[in-house]
Amino acid sequence: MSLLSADGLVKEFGGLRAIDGLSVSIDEGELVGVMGPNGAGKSTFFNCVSGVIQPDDGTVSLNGTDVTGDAPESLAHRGLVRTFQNTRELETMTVRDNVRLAAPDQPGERTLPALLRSGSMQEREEAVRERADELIEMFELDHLADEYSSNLSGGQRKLLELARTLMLDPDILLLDEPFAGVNPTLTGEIADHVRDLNNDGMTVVIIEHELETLTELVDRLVVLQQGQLLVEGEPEAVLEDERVIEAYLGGDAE
Amino acid sequence: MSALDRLPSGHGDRALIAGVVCLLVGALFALTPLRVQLPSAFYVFVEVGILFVIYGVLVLGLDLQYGHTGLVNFGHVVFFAVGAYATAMLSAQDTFAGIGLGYPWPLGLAAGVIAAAILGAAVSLTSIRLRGDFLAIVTLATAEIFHSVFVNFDNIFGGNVGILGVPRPIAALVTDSDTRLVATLLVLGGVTLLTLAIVTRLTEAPYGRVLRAIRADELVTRSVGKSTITYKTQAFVYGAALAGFAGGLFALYNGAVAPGFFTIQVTVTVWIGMLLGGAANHRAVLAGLAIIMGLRLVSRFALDVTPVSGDVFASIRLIVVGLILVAVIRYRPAGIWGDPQELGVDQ
Amino acid sequence: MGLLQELVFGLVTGSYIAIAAIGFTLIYGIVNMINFAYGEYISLGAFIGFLAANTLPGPLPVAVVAAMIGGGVVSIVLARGFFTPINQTGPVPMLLTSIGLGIALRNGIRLVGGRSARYFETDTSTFRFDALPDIPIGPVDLLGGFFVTSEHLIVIGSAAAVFAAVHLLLTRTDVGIAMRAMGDDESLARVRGIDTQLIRDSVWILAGVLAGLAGVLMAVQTNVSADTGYSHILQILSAAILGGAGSPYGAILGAYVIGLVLAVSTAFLPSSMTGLSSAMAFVILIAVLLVKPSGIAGTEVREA
Amino acid sequence: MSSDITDRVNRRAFLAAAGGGGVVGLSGCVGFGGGGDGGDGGDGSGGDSGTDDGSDGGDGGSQDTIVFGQPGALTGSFDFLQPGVSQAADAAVSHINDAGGVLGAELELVRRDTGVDPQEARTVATQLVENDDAAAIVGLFSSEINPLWDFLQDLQTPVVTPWPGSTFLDTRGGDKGTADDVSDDEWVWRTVVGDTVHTAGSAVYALEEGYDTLGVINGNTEGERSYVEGFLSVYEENGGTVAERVEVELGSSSYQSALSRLFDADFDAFLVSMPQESAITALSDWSDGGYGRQPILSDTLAQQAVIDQVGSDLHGAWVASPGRSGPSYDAFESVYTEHGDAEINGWTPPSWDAVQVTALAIERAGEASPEAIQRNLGPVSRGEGTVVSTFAEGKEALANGEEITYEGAATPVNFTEHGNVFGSVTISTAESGGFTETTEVPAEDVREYVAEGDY
Repeated sequence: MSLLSADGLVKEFGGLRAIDGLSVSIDEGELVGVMGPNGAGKSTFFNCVSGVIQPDDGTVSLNGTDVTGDAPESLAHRGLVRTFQNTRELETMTVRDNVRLAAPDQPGERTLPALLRSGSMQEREEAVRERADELIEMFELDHLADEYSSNLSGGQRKLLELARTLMLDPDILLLDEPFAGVNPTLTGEIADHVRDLNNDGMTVVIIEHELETLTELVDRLVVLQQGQLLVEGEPEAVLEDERVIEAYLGGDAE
Repeated sequence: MSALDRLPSGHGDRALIAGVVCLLVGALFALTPLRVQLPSAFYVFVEVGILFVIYGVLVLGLDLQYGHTGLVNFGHVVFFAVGAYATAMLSAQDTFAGIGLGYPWPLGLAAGVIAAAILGAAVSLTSIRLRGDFLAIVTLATAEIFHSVFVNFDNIFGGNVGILGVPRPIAALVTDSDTRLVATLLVLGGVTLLTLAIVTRLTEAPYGRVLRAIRADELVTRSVGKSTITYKTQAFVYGAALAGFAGGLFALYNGAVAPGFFTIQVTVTVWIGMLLGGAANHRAVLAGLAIIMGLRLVSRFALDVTPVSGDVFASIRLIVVGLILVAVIRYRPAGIWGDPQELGVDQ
Repeated sequence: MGLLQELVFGLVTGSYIAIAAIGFTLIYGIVNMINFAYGEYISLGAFIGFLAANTLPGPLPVAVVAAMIGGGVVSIVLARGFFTPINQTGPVPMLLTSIGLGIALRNGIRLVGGRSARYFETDTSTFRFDALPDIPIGPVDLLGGFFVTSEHLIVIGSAAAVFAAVHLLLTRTDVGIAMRAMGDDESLARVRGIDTQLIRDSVWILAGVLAGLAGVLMAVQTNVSADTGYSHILQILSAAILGGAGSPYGAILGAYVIGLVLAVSTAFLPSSMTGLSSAMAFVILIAVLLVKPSGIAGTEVREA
Repeated sequence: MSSDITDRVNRRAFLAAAGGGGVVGLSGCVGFGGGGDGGDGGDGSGGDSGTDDGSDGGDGGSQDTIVFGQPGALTGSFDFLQPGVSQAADAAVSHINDAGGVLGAELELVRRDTGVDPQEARTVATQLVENDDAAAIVGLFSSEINPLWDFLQDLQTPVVTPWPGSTFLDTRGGDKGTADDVSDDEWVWRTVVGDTVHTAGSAVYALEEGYDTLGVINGNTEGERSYVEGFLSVYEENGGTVAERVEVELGSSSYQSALSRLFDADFDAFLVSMPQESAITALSDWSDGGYGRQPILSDTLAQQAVIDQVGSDLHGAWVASPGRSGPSYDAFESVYTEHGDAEINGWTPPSWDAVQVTALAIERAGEASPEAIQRNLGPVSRGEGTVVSTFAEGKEALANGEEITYEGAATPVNFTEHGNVFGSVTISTAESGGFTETTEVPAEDVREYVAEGDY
């Protein structure tokens, strides 16, 4: 059974169909790459399955449950977490708070325990703190932990965003261009993290332009064009597909 | 290190202790024959000080809404007014106009808080999804509607006369005017400090982290699993309830409410105070409010040394107040004690 | 009570509001701010017009032109001094700045202009149409006789002229087309090589000119004082948002809705509630924002 | 490693500063009980409770200046009325100083702006009494007095004001007829005729002229409502009927809808109670609409500007004002006109009276303490003594050991037990040149319509 599946998704913006009857299915434990020229509908696809926008038609199901149109927060509770194409740090908060925020089940996020400083809140906060520091260390951001995230470089932001999503311990992670604007060393690092996570059993879907890194990384590639599925399959096979070459050359020539 | 050490604490607890001390000392003056002598030149400062601590509760609620959560409430006075009217109408003994039910004042105060919270819930349920500046307009319009309603339905709200004959619990206990003023300041100041302690606890806890995350980026906050609408609604209702509480205290201090006490001037004053001190920092917003209210008071004394006539001076005072607001936003957008990075503004 | 007569009154009130609301909404659309000081622009326009009427020779239209020019100058100077430098800070700081500026300007006008109201010297003729038949339905008369005054006609005529001029400006001139493009999508407009600062300045001037005109018209009907414009700002704002903030056509529509609501609610509300007519305008505003947050014709204002 | 993320240096610094300031502030103003009289004896002003009044009053005789505080509408919705009131008060002060001052001390008037905002008024009243050492307050509007009633009683300083018409004050204020006993006193006195009185005069006149049915249009603020209600209570009691009443918001650009509603009803005359600016708009609309019928205007509208702006349609409209010319109007007017050219309105002569009668109370008391003034306001106004029309005359009479009774510029200033005054009511009719007095209803006649003890 597939973990995440989109069936016949349609989304129009001002008469223009950003995605048009798109069906994609992701199995548990897979590491899938999504590619396609600009305007192919990759981010719209992510936005639809992560609840950021409502599809006009079609269904999204997660673990066999219909979650079409569910809010991002409820999808996060169901184990689906995403990052954003242009990193969206909580710039007015520190690196540490960015990560801590994402922890689920915090009693201290409810009014009464917060006011009473209940024991359960303090225990959980302690655990959250430890886990957050662990992740921050894992991504080598520990020297920046008390900095405002607005002071981070582009690559560091990508790392922070990754750390933040991991705080939720998701079943399925949607990464929107995690390598864009990141230097080669850091790209390798991020890719290693992603591979490790996948090896540990996390399902990962990546949108990426950086073809080389992507094809090395993923088990399967999904290529979109004009809001529709063009080709999907093993990375090598897909890259040699004539339709893909044409689409990409066309896309690049734009 | 124990878990307790690692939790941010301190400020809130200090405020808590200070608040309790103020209340106890205030109660001492109110309940025992102990008396205070106050130089009469200080009266006006204590008077304005009492108003300051009442507005302090207002600005703390507003800061919870705007400073922490980013909700632009430009009709804050309406919650203050509704709290005051509810308290007054329930507890007034012998009002000249409108309704006075004569129930005990604690009941009235509770009703004031609840009424303001209900109005806050109604506004937020309908409008919390609106973009910042439109929420400002809806709240402003709500305040105008209620102002008209208070003025117009004089059989219920007493029209422009308002509700008179509201009990004054402290004044009822202390007959000596010096002691009464000081006791009032201490008791109400203690209440404000307790409010400060409460909001500090709330915002230093993970709860506050979620609120600040909403202000920073609501979508991200949702995508990490926080139900932002719930938090925004709560923050709005809490702010409204605090304003209602302040309104109730005001009614019980002044002994009367009237539309003239609840004009847009109140909203403007607490907004300027909050921005001047630095939003999202509880003690800073109180300090900012103290500065603006202090400036307005001190400027009254400046009349004696300025070479202009009283009416010219009155206009100049208001021009200066307006320009202070403009200058703060332009040159110190994070306020005096606010952190520009925390507020996401260029200094 | 003739409904037709109320329609005439609503049309007149709507016309005052509409002229100002167009300027207000253009600022909103292009500069992306709610300008609370706009009422003071109107008051300044009224004062300039009043000064011109008493110093310049010639009839009232000369004063109107002076007020429009003066309004434009005032608007661009204030924009350059107060709003352009903080253009990038977002709508809320700009709204707050305009509130501060409004307080300062209003009291500045009071300081310089004095406290008492002044009046334009005008003559008014009244035209009556009494021959129309009544069509009573219950207490309401759907037709009935009515009258208009020369002042009414001038106001409605000015409004119509303004609508035509603004329409031509926005559809036939480069500046106007650029304004519309910028209102739709500022970054796109910049990519296409539109000088956005120039367009913003043009909008400030246009809004000031409209405020000048609205100021004189309001002052002729009421009086010239520091509160001439301020007392109408909430109605103007309601009209602009009702119609869909940023849309001049929506603002016109919104203004007439407000005008009619004011007239009809005064005429038909129970007599204990007639003092609530402007609150009715706000109730309608809130209702519209809740049912259709984009206004009658405009863009989405909900965030999530 | 510090985990206290919210603690940054600037906050600490602030806390220290604020905390320190608070402690200094407290220790500066709080001293414990009994023995600390010395610190406070110097200013000699009121506000202290009556328990230690002896030490307060003693300073009166030796003062160089005596201060009256005047809260005023220097900004806000009634600021256009302030110039006349200010000028009258200033004229009275200079008249008093020309006569050698009060108790030999120079009288000084401190005027501060309230913007007709009760909150500001509270601050201003405190400041005037406690900081400017005002012995009495000669200002405050209805909309300030009513919600501050308890506060003003606590203040224990006489408020002698020319402004409020509110019926609220009909049974509140004054010395309750017991001049020497201040325990039952309510510290507010007004030198202007209450709405109850002159509206009664106006209503009676309307009925006498045969206007049995009435339409009413009024603003929804306190003054306007109070006026209309005063008028209607007498009008309806004496056989008049109200066909339609429309309340309107002030400051609108047009009142046509309200007028068309009003004039749909059938009545003989219509009563307009609105502030001047809105009334001009409304009456111009009335004139444009050609509605006709007899206009009756509220007293605030007896202004040249109203006729000028509305035009000839208004000719024949009449206004019942509190008699502008009390027994010593001429004495007032001659001094007043030397001090400027502010237009005289209905509150101008009462402002003169407020300063005069308060100064006379001090002169009779021999001291300038608030309580002494409160005790003497009754005796100098309602007694059987020598009739005086100015402070100068009164001072002379008092020096001769006589009792006096002040006859004012606006009214005879015979304070009732509730601190109110009666006056004649003048009916003025609008003509091309202005409002001309046509009839005068004497105070005694008006008094018939107001029950004893209810005013």
